[in-house]
Formats: sequence, structure tokens, C-alpha cells
Amino acid sequence: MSKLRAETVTSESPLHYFSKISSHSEGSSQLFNGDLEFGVVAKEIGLGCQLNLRGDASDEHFLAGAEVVLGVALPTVPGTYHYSGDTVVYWLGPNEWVITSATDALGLEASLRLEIEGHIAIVDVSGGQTLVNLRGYGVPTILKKASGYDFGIWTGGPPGAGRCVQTTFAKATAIVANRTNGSFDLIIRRSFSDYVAQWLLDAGQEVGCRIESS
Amino acid sequence: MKRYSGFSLLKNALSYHENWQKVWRNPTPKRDYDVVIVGGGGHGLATAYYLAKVHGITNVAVVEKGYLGGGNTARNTTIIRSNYLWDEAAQLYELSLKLWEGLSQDLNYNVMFSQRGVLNLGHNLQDMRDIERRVSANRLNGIDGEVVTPQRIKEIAPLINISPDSRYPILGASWQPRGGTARHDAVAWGYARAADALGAEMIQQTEVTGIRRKDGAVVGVETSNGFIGARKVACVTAGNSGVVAAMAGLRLPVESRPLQALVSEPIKPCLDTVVMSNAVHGYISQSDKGDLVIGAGVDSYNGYGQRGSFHVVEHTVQAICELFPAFSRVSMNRQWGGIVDTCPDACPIISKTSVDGLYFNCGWGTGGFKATPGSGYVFADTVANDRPHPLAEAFNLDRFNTGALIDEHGAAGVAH
Amino acid sequence: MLLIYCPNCLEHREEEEFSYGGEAHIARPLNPETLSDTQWADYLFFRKNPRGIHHEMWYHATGCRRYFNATRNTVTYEILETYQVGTQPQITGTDA
Amino acid sequence: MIQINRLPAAGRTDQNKALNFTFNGKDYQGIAGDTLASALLANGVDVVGRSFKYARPRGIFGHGPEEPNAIMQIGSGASTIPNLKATQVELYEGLEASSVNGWPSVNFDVMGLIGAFGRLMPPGFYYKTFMYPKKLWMTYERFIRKAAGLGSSPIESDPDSYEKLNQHCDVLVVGAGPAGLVAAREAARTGARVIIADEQSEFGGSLLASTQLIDGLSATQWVAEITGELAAFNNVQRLPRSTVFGYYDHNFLAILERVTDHLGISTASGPRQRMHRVRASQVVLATGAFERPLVFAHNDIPGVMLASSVSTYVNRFGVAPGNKLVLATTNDNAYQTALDWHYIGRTVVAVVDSRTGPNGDLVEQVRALGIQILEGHGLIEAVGSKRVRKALVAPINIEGTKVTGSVQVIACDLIASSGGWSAAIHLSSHTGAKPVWDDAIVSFRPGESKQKERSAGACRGTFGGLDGLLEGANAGAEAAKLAGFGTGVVQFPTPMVDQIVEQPQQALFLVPHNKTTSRAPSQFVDFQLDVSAAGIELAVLEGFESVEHVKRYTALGFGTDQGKLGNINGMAILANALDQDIAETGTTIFRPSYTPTTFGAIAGRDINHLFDPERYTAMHRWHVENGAEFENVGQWKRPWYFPQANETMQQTVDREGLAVRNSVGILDATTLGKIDIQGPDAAEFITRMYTNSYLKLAPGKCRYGVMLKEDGMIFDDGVCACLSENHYLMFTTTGGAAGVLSWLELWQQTEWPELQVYFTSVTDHWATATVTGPNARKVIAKVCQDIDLASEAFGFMDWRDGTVAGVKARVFRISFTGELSYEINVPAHYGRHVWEQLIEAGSEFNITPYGTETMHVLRAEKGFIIVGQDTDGSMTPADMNMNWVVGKNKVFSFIGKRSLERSDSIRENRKQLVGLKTLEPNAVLAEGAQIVNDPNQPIPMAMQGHVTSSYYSASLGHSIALAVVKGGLNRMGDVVYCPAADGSATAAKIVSSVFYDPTGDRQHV
Repeated sequence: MSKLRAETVTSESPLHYFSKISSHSEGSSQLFNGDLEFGVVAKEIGLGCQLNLRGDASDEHFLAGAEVVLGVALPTVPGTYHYSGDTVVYWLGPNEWVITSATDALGLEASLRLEIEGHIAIVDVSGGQTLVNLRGYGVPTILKKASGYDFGIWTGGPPGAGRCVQTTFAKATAIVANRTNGSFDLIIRRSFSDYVAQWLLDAGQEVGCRIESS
Repeated sequence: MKRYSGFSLLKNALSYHENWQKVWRNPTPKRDYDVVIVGGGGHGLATAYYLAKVHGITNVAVVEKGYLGGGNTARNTTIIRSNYLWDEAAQLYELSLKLWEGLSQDLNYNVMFSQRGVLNLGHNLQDMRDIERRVSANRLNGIDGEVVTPQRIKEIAPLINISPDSRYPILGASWQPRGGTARHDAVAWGYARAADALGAEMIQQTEVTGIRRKDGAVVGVETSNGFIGARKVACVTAGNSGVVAAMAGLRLPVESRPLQALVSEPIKPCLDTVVMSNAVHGYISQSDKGDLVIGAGVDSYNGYGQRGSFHVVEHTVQAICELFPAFSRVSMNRQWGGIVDTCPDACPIISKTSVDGLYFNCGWGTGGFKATPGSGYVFADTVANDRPHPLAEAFNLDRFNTGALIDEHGAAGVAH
Repeated sequence: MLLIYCPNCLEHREEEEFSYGGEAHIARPLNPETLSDTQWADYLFFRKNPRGIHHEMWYHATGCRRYFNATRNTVTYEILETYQVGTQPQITGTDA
Repeated sequence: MIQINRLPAAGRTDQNKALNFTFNGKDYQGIAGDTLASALLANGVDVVGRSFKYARPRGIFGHGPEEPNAIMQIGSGASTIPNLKATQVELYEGLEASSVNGWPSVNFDVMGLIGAFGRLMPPGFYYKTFMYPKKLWMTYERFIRKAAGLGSSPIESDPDSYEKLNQHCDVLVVGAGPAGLVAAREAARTGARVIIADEQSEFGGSLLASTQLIDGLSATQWVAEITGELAAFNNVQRLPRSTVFGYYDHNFLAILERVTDHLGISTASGPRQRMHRVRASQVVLATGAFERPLVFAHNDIPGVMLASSVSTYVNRFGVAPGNKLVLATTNDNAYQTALDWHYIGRTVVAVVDSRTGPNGDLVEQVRALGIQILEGHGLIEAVGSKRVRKALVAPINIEGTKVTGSVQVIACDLIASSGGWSAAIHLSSHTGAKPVWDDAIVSFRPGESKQKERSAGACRGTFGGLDGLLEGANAGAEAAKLAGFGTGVVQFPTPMVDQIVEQPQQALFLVPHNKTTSRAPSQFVDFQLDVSAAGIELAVLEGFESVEHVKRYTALGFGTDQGKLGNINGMAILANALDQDIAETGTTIFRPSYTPTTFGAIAGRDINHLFDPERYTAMHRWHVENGAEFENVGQWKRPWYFPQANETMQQTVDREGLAVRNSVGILDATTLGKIDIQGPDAAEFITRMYTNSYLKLAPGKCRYGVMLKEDGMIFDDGVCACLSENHYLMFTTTGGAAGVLSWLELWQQTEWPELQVYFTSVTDHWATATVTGPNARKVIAKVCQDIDLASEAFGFMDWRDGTVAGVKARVFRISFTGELSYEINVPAHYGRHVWEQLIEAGSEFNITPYGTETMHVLRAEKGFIIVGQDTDGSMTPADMNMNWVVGKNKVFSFIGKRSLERSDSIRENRKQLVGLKTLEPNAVLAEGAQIVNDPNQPIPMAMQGHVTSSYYSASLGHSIALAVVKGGLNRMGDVVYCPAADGSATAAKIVSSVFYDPTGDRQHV
């Protein structure tokens, strides 16, 4: 074999192996017998596009340019995110955002670069992190176990917006965001994803925890 | 000084313990002294003792703002070892260890120095290289030590977890059999009693508020109980060195940080040695009362609060439970903090200063208790002769100008 | 355990999210080569280390990744203010 | 078994539910609602333990966390728990308890014989003895240690799990006694988030044992009502069995909740205990008070108890721990115990009151019942061995300092004593608030608040029932208001409580004896550690004047009850001996834990595999499947080597290394830190951080750089590539990634904000496979068609974008082996795919995966350093013989440059990196070995440096080592020695640090 064709390319999301391994692991096998109601379900929504965007939030041209391309304004209020369709923009810092989207990362980067002038940075981090949705009645408790952040003060935002925070999550870090359906999204780093998954299974044992990889 | 012995105990028991002599006088301060030692902790008291014993300087006052031995002497985890890497540090700590070995007899006060050995664990390959390097240097410096295997560690400390499946498995350790622990309070009291017997005066509940100078030379100290004259002033105020230095218009390259420690309830003896681990970060021994004495971390920020952050305690206890899973069901009885002076190179300052007759001994970081006798010995010599003791030469203040730091491991995080 | 108000996130956050950055307001000498060894050592190693009011840097390591300054009492640990790098503190002096 | 002391009216217990348990191997029965202590008392068990020092027999003394004597080992095997207080252990079916001291039994303890010589063991006796002869101390100590400790640690791993919850609330109420309950109710009503925690199994505190009426209801009914009200609020979290054990900075409090301990079974489905880490906006402390025992001779004999404890056992547990009661008191409050005892039909022989003319409401009630009240008397001594038989009572002077008349003997089997109450100020003291002594209430009060907290009720020194309720309600409303809820005005009507008129109490801390304190039988102050009044006076006699000295000298307050019973009496006795008042003598600072806290609960789930995150690369599973052994590098798991069947590690490393040198190998290099740098000032910024310049680095090119700290010492190294104008990618070491990123941010944000540059970590985004060896190009060519791999087109230290195995990739021609190398970076999702395709493409060249050990050997053959192994934070570039990487002509004084000119940095004879070649070619030096010139010199030897890296090199056929040696670069050819532990020494010649391909031809092909 001297030539590989594109269609043979396989990809693996960070939690690719996880449910398989967990279902065979002794400690958590009781959680996967199918009869249990799981208090926490962690579903990976992996392999999307994730871009890190840096720029001057006081520069109107920058904000306008980004909005044109993304179809949604960059959130400038700390701890909030905006979304439109499947594009979500999270505030990470006063000049930093992360964009998750179903589109192609390189294409989106190119469009942004075309639209925005000046000192900015756009970095493709699609391979470096993954998005996990946490749902179930046990999620608020899981978040209390994971982080010292007070998620209890979050209230529902206006349409198209929500709350997010980058904080410690167990002994890793994560971006946590609320969804309108009461679930939470978690963005975690790839190299920590096994740890986070192991941690979720352990911390979720009280209520039952299942991981669905993408 | 009436000597202590089994016989004296028996004799006093027969008279209902009504005739014991005072351990030290509590005199009102004189107008002036040859030497005023600021700080009545272990190091200051040892300095007073050796000034009198070795150098015949007995017109000495130890001025202490609280009670003798009430600072870090009372707050440390009592570990004693001399297996330091660098020649300068190793020789100083080895002098200390040799003094420890005869201290109870020298002071006629049982400081309960227990040579039960110290293990410094290695958890990764670089740890093991560093251990080999340190032990090799120790041996060539005449300091006992060997590199031991996990199996040998298990023999020394049977409850330890040497499973290769641990998150950070124990790969080996350095073992210094002559290391151990001592009863911290007894060290302060023993030195104070012995120094008092030789003529030094213990002035407690007296806070030094200023250092009076004239023509570039020290003339005495202002205190909460008035001025006390002195030809020489020797400052040994761990945790507050920067504050005291500022009284003489000096700056020191030290920062004060909370260092935490905790003890368990007393349990039956199950750990007969000292176990230290840098990589998982915790150290532990068991006292003669049965408490597990556990050293926690230094908080990252400057502080004078003698308390620290709970998460530091949590991390330490996690480390202890990793090393000794069986201790998970034992309980923490008490936790507290001390204030340590941290130096950029994690080595002390034993130095003359730009003010004539003013000397500083500080910056011991977490290593102060084990150095108590040696520190007092070389500092007394430095003060008595107005020149650094040969073993103190490397620990001068000028090293921060030249860059001749002794252990720049500790310097990795400085500079801005 | 400290609870620190991040001037960028506009919230109080747990100490675990931050790392301490040492004394604030130390400017790097513009021409290090012109300094004596002693002057350079002063910049490198000598800090105020006050008992009382301290101006210090913190890095919001697992939050917004920004450095900022805080005025903290090193005895009570009370944080009296946090403020942006490049700005001056409202609270000065040595005692709380 | 008959529960001889069980009363027919069962208090809060359930007579119908019997529970079997064992104590010291003997079977007993208690009932539901009992504590282990109440059950033992019900069964008439007198001796439950032996004291620590003198091994004196001891019985149950209290009913809560103040209990000093009834220390138990609960359970057995892996789940045994040492040192629980019987008064706090809820009884369950099958409970196994044993005393922690006493051999062969608590009733006959041979150590008790030693206790008879107690006079030979005054405080601090060990400081005065065991010194001679010197060499025997370790032997003495072995015997001393035999007597150490209370209970035993398990010797196996803990089968239980522990939970942790981070909690946030507006108002935290500590204590669910009367003041705490009304405080919580007021706060709850405002809508504030409220947590109320109490250490007991049910809410109510002292009310659970009270016979008082509140709002016309019995105390327990009233508790049930208000607890029900609290349950109806969904903004209230109620935590029974939950001890707030520490109050830390910025209103952080830690609570230990005992979830399953009272069930006595290890349940796999739930945690044993749960740690609540609480951030509270405001705190109400309503922690109550502890009764002080009276200190009199032999006050430690079983059958001597606290007055409130006797009442508690009677009223709450339905247990009468004796028959004939003598009550000794200094106050009106304790008369309630005489009433309680009388109403269950037992005999109150006498009340011994130190005061003259007491006539408060309760006193009059007792008097009306015809009970003898001995006014102006002291109970000076208890008589008995394993149970009280008699009380010696004598008139005392009005100051309470002297016996003034003849002693009378009163037969009894129970002595209850009360010296008044001490506010439980522990938590306020944790915050640094300095307690204030108040003569009026004979107690400390909490000091001025240092945090957002207030105390209410008995813990504030307000011992009257109604006043405490008022304070609680106010505190709850105020706390809520300050947290942003409500008006601060109390909303609920004040509960109605009968006011009881009390006469002033007497401050009596040591009941006088007709002998002096030093000659009287022991008058115990701290029971657990056998600290007596005489011991405290002796400490003063010996010159210990500070309360801390006396505490430390006598061990007062160092027991597991932490001085809850004894501290105040001890301090008062000290003050008296010093002729001071208590306020002058000062107080001692209480520290966490309020009560002992399980290590496992403090650790939580962050143990075992969750102790620290394990970081994996995208190829990790492949490595596992292919038999890799792993090395911990920081948090990463990196393949260390890939052994094949029956290979030793050395054989594996030889094979892997030869494969790279002779054909091709593949390494997972994902873990190297990677930082994306963008901005118009990126090149300028990078040039300030590295020792060399990047101003002229063109797109498509890479450069190796070294980073210093400002002290001039090497701190990290790596390659930096110019991706395009104003866009760079910086590689860091695996361990240095996070540190370098925050280092860059530090300088940009705080020192040079004018430089326009952004940094983003992309370490996790890329998976990196290094293909290296003479056949590397051929392997790459099979999977990559869109990059011209010819040396002229894609040279050493170049990088190119292209497609590898169908995946967009960035390929760097950088080499850490000295061979032709390609570092292939692909988005991590494709990491395993590309890795496997490379393995497959390389199969015809026998491509060999290798690990970090072989990587280390190969780079050492080339003399490439590893920061942190060959450097130790005290090494400059010149020390590493790397002056070539220092840009001498750079305009900006890069970080660390100035320090390179300090006198010590330019000193002759610094340690320098060299190679070592052992004279015996197969001898491999130990990494870390020290180097000397003459191995036969006497100790201490003059050390010249040490070996930093050392391996057997299969491709060279001999061992190699890197070392740092003083002045080493001028010592080429010298022979030096590495002495070993066994006295032997290995000779080695100083050579160049580059062993292999010194001209560097192979990496350039």
C-alpha cells in the first residue's frame, strides 16, 4: 500500500473509547445494566469545530466583523455566551472567546480573517478539546462536587444567551455553560478527558452515571 | 542549676514536688547588655547558650515578644536530618545533627531526640536521579545515607503503599538512619534553662519595636518595656525577619509564608520512622504520644496569619492517604500554621549586616527546626567574633548580589 | 482559603482558580546592563514583604487567564480591592 | 442481659426496638435512640477505659463531644474506627466496641500498677530523666512508645468512600439548638439560601433533654414543630449529624456529615461521610455551651459525671446511671438535675452548694421536696475505686479557697457536678477573634468578629433560655439582611418560655481540700491526659508562666476532647497560682478541628487513580495495546519502552535505539507543550524571552531556543517555528508547558502590554508522531504526496504543511535523535489513525516504536540536554556549553541576560557539561553519581560535579554519560572517578558531550 485515500481516514473523539471500556470495567458494570435510571448522563458532542478568538473588545470593527461572520455577536459581558443555530460563542476573558460550531474550522477561520483587520488571533483548537453535555437530575450535585463555583446563582438569560464559566473541574479545568433545557455543557481538554470521564463515573455513582461517546 | 536525673525525680517526689527549682528566672531587663538576642525561639535560645558556653559571653538578654519557643519552634513537625545536597548546607546541618546527638546530655534536659531514621521517597525517574545524587554527595561528605528499594521501604514502614499501580508509585527512597525527630518544646526549654544557668536572661512578653543606631552602629533596641542598650544585636525572628530588618533600615530577600501542619488523634504506634515525599507532597511521623504529625504545604502567598488555606490541608491529607491508605479512617485532631521566612535559594541567611554590631539569622524556610543547634552554634560564633563562622560564610547576604546562591532549585520561580 | 474578586470576570472566585504572582508594581529596569550587581539583585530578590497592606499580583489561571493586582492585608488576609494591571491602588499605607 | 439502669419512660429512645452490641467482647443490649454511652450506662457498665498516663479506671463522664474518658475502638478489620467517643456513637445492631486502653482488661490493667507510682510521673518528668546513659535513650523510648496512643489504625485500605460538596449559602447557621433553630427560621423566611448544621442525630440541641415548656409545648414537641417549618422551606438545607469543624478565611467553613456511620454497615451505594465545603455570605454561630465539672480530689472515679449529663441520660435516653445522687454545684442551674433525679424516683442524698444562702427558683423547688442542701460546702473528695462509694463534704470559706470545718462522709453511688457553663467559642476563635473573659457569667465570650459572623445564645454567653431565643431570632434576621435578604426585623413572634429566676453563681475552679493541692489526692482538670491541679501548680512553681507553656508542659487541652472540659478550669487554676485574674492570664486559641475529622473525608475522592489527573495522548490506547511500559512525566503517561516477549528493559532499549540508528523508529511526541503566538510584535516578544533572536526567522523555518529565568538560569528549551508573518508556534518541554505559557502571559500582560501579541495553548490540539532514522524519508513518502521531501526543498529545521495519511498535517524537520527526522503534527482526533498508517507504511523498514528511555539514550549520544535532568536550576547556557544559543548582539536585554554577567555567573571553575567515557566500556555510571578527582582521598571528599545522564549505547557499543564538572571544558582527557556505596570507584575519562556524529551530518541528509 503506497497511497491512502481520504475516505479511509478515521477519527477518534476524546471519549471515543470510554463507554466501551467502562462497560467492561468491574467497578461500574452495575451502572450499565440498562435497568437503572441514570442521574447523570454525559453525552459527548465531539468532532465539531472549536476556534479560540482573541481581539480587542473595545474595537467596534472587530466586534462587527466577528458578528457578520458568526451570525451572532461576541458576548462582552463576563460569564456569558451567545448562540445562534449551532454556533455558540463563549466569553473566556476580556479579549478571549471560544467558538463552537458545526462548520469547518479552517473555513471559518479564513472567513474571520477576511472580515476582521487588525491585531487579532484565531487558533483552531478543535482537536484539543471536546464538548460534553451533562443531563439528569444529578447534574447540579455533580457540579457541586466538581467545582467551587456557585452555579446556584445562575438564572435563565435572554433568548440567544446563557451563562458560562471557565473554572476548576475536579482537578482539571473546564468551561461550564447552562442550556435552556436545564442541562449543562462542559468543554474539557482532550488530554484530561479520560480523567474527567473517570471522575464523572466515580462522582456519579450515587445517582448512576452513563457516558455516551460521540 | 540543680541537675535533673532519675534520682532528683525520686527525691522531689518524696517532697510532693514542692521543691523544684525554676527552669529559668523571669528578670526585669537590665539597662544594657553585651548582646541582645531578638527572638526567643529555639535558634535565639541556642545562640544565647553557645555565646555563654563557648565564648564566655554571659551578659546576654533574649528578648521575646511572646513566650519562649512560641513561634515556629512550637509549630513545626520536628523532623531532623542532615542529608542536604550542597556541601555548604550539608555541613551546616551535619554539625547540627552531631550536636543533636549529644544535646540532652549537654543541656541536662531530655529533648527526646529519637534517631528513628528519615525516608525521602522518590516517585519518578528524576526523583531517583536526584536521590542518587544527594546520597552520593552525602556519603562523600561523611553523612550517613543509602538509596533503598521499595521492598526495603516496606520493611521500615510496613503500612506504606508500594503498589506499582499507584498514581505515583514509590520507586525508592533515600534513607538516613541517624535522622529522626525531637520534642520541639523541650528544645526551647532546655536551651533556655541551660543559658539561664550560665547567666543569660530571658525577657519574655517584651516586643522589640525599634533598633537604635548611632554612627552606623547599633546601640540597643527599643521595646514595649523601654530601651535596652546593647553592643551587639542578633536578630533571630523567623517569620518576622523582614519586619525586624526594616527597623534598622535594612531589606532582606525573604518573604513570609504560612506553613501548615496537622496532627491526628493518638493511635497505637504503627509508624516508627519519618517519611517524606516531595512529589506527592506530604511528610509524616508518629510522636511518642501516638499522634501522627503531618507537615502540609506552604501557602503560595505572603502571610503573617499563622493559619492557612484548607485546600492545602486537603492536598496533604490526600498525599498521606496515597502513601498510607490505612490512615484514611484515622482523624485529624488539630491543624495550625507557622510563618516561615522563605529565601530565593531556600537556604538561610546567617550574616553580618551593613550596620555594625547588627546580625541576622533568618530565611530557614521549612528547614529551621532541624538546624537549631548548629544555627545557634555558628551564629554565636559569628556574633562573638564579628566575622562569619566558616560554616556560615556561604550563607552571607552578599550571595544575592554575586549570584552565588547555594541551591537555585528554590530560585526557579523568582525574578518578577 | 481566600475568595478573590476577579476584576475581569466581575465575580468572587475560589482561591484554587488563581495563582499568586508576587509583589506588584515592580518595573523591570529599562537598561539592566547599566545596573550594578547590587542594584540588579535588589530587583531580582528583595521584596517589601510587609506585615499589613500588600499590593500583589494574582493570575486567574483557570478562569480568564488575566493577571491583576490585589491589595491584601497580610495579617488578616482581607482583600481590600482588586484592580487592573497598569493602574494604581486606591488603598495604600502599611496598616489596614 | 437486663438493662439495670433503664427507666420505664424512655425519653427520645424506642423501648420496643432492642439493639444488640458488644463491648470488650461481652454481649449487651440497648435500644434504638441510644448512644453507645447511654447503652453502657443502662447496662450498669462503670469502667469504660483507662487514663493515658496513670491507667486509672474511668467511666462515662459527659454526653457529647466533651467526653474525655469513653474513647472507643469501633468495629474491626478494615473498617475499624479508632478513638470515637461513646457519647457520640449512635447505637446500631451488631455494634462492636472496645476500650482503647487497659491490658489485659479495663477492669484489671497492669499499667494501673504503674499508675500507683504516679507521683514519680509529674508533668514533664520525661524531660528530666532517661538521659543517662546516652545510648539507652532509644531503648527507653521503645518502652515509652509501648504506652502511646489510644485506638488503633486499621492496617488495610479503607473500604468506604467519601463525598465532597462545594456549597454556597447566604446564611449558615451552626447549631440547631433553640437559638440556631429560630435563627434559621428567620433567615429562611427572607428567601435567603440557608444551611443549618448540627452535630447530633436530630435537631434540638439541649432541648432534646429539657423538661422546659416552650409556647406551651414540651421542648421536644416545639423542636418538632419548628423543624417541620424549616423542612417546608425549599431554600433551607438541613444537615443533622453534621459537625462544622473549621472556620477558615473569607467565610469558608468545613462541615463533616456522617452519612452512614450510624448504620454501622459499609454501603457500596453511598459514602460513609460527606464533606461540605461551604462559602457563606453570613454565619450565625449557635453552638451552645459546655458545662464545667468541679475539680475535686479523685473526681475521675467512675460515677462522677457532669450534672447536665446526668439529666440528659435521664430525660433523653431514659437511663439512670446510679441510685443515690450527690449533686455538687456552684450555681442554680444544676439544681435541675436534682429535680430530674428526684422525679424518676431515685434518691438525691444531698446538694452540696459552694454558695451560702442560695434561693433561686430551682433551689426553692429542691428545698420544697425536702432534699438536703449543704450550703457553703464543697464536695472535696470522691471515694471509691471502680465506682464512687462516698463523697467527702466539708464547709468551705466564702471565697472557696479553704476548708473551714470538719469533713463529713456521705454514702452515694453517683456524683453530679457543675461549675457553671463555658460558651462554646471554638468556631469564632478559629477566625482569629480573641475571646473575652466575662466575670459576670464566669465564661469567655466570643471576641470581636473578624469575619461575617455573629454568635447567638449560649455560645455568646447568653445562658438564659428566653434571651437566647431572642438573640437567635435577631441574629438570623440580621444575617439575612446583610446577605441581601429581608429587612433585618424579626418576623416570628417570640416563643413563650417560663422565666426562671436564678441567683448568681460562684466562680469556683478548684474545690479546696483539707490538704494542700500538691499533697491532696489528684484533682483532675484534664481527664484524658491525667492533668491535675497539682500539675498545673508545679508548672508554675518551675517557672512556666505563660498559659501556652503550662499547656504544653502539662499537656492540658491536648487530648481528643481538646480541653472542652478542662481548659477553663486549668486556666483559672493557673491564674490563681500566678496571682493574676483570668483575663490577664489570657486564653488559648482554639484551632480546627472542633472535633476530630476523618482523613478519608478530608481527602475525598481525590485518591487512588483520581489522586492526580492522568493525561493521555491520542495514541495512548495503541501504546497500551502494544505492551508499552509507561513513565510518569508530570501528569502525562508517556510510553517508556515497548518490550517484546522476554526482553529485559536494556534489551528493549538496545533494539529500539539500533532501529532508529539503522532504519527508522517512531515516537509519540504529543506531550511537548505547544503555544500558538500571533500578533505584530510576536517576533520581538519571542526574542525577549529566548536567549537568541527570532527577528529574522522566515516563514517555513524553525529555530532552537533556550529560555532563562531572570536570574540567568535555564528554565525551558524548545524549537520555535515561524508559521507566517506575525505567527509563530513555540514548543516547550513536556513538564514546562503550563509554566512557560503563564510566564509569557506574565511578561506581556504586566510588563509589556504595549507589545501586540496573543498566546494560546495548542498542546492538546495536536498529536505528534516523530518518525526518525535513515529510512524516515522513505516512510513519509509513502503517506505524503503533497510535500516535496527532497532535502533541498525541505531541509533540516524547516517545516511544511501537507497531507499525511489523508490528514492535513504540519511536518517539522527537527531532530532530537541526530537522525533524519520528521515530526508530524495532526489534529488529535486523527492521531491514532495517522500513527497506525505510519506504522503500516514503515513496516517494510521494520519501523520500531520507541519510548522515552530510548529517546533519552539517542539524544545523549548527541549531547542534547534535557532541561531538568542535565540542568537543575543553577545552570546557565555557558555552563551547558551552549554559548552558541545566546545572542550576544541582541538589542533588547533579553530575560536573564543581565544575570549572566554577575560575578558568580562568570566565575572560573563553574560546573560545565561534558561527556564521560568509562575506562571499562560496559560499566554504566549511576545517574546522580558524584565525581571526584581522587577516590582515595579522605572524607569529606572534594566533589567536582555529578553524572546527569548515563546509559549503555548499543549503537556505540559502550556506555556514555553526560556530567557537569567544575571547569570541565578545560579538562578534556582527564580521568575522574565516581565512588560507589560499596567503596569501589569507577574511572571515566572526560570527553566531548557529543558522542555520535559530531559533525551533525546525519540529521541534515
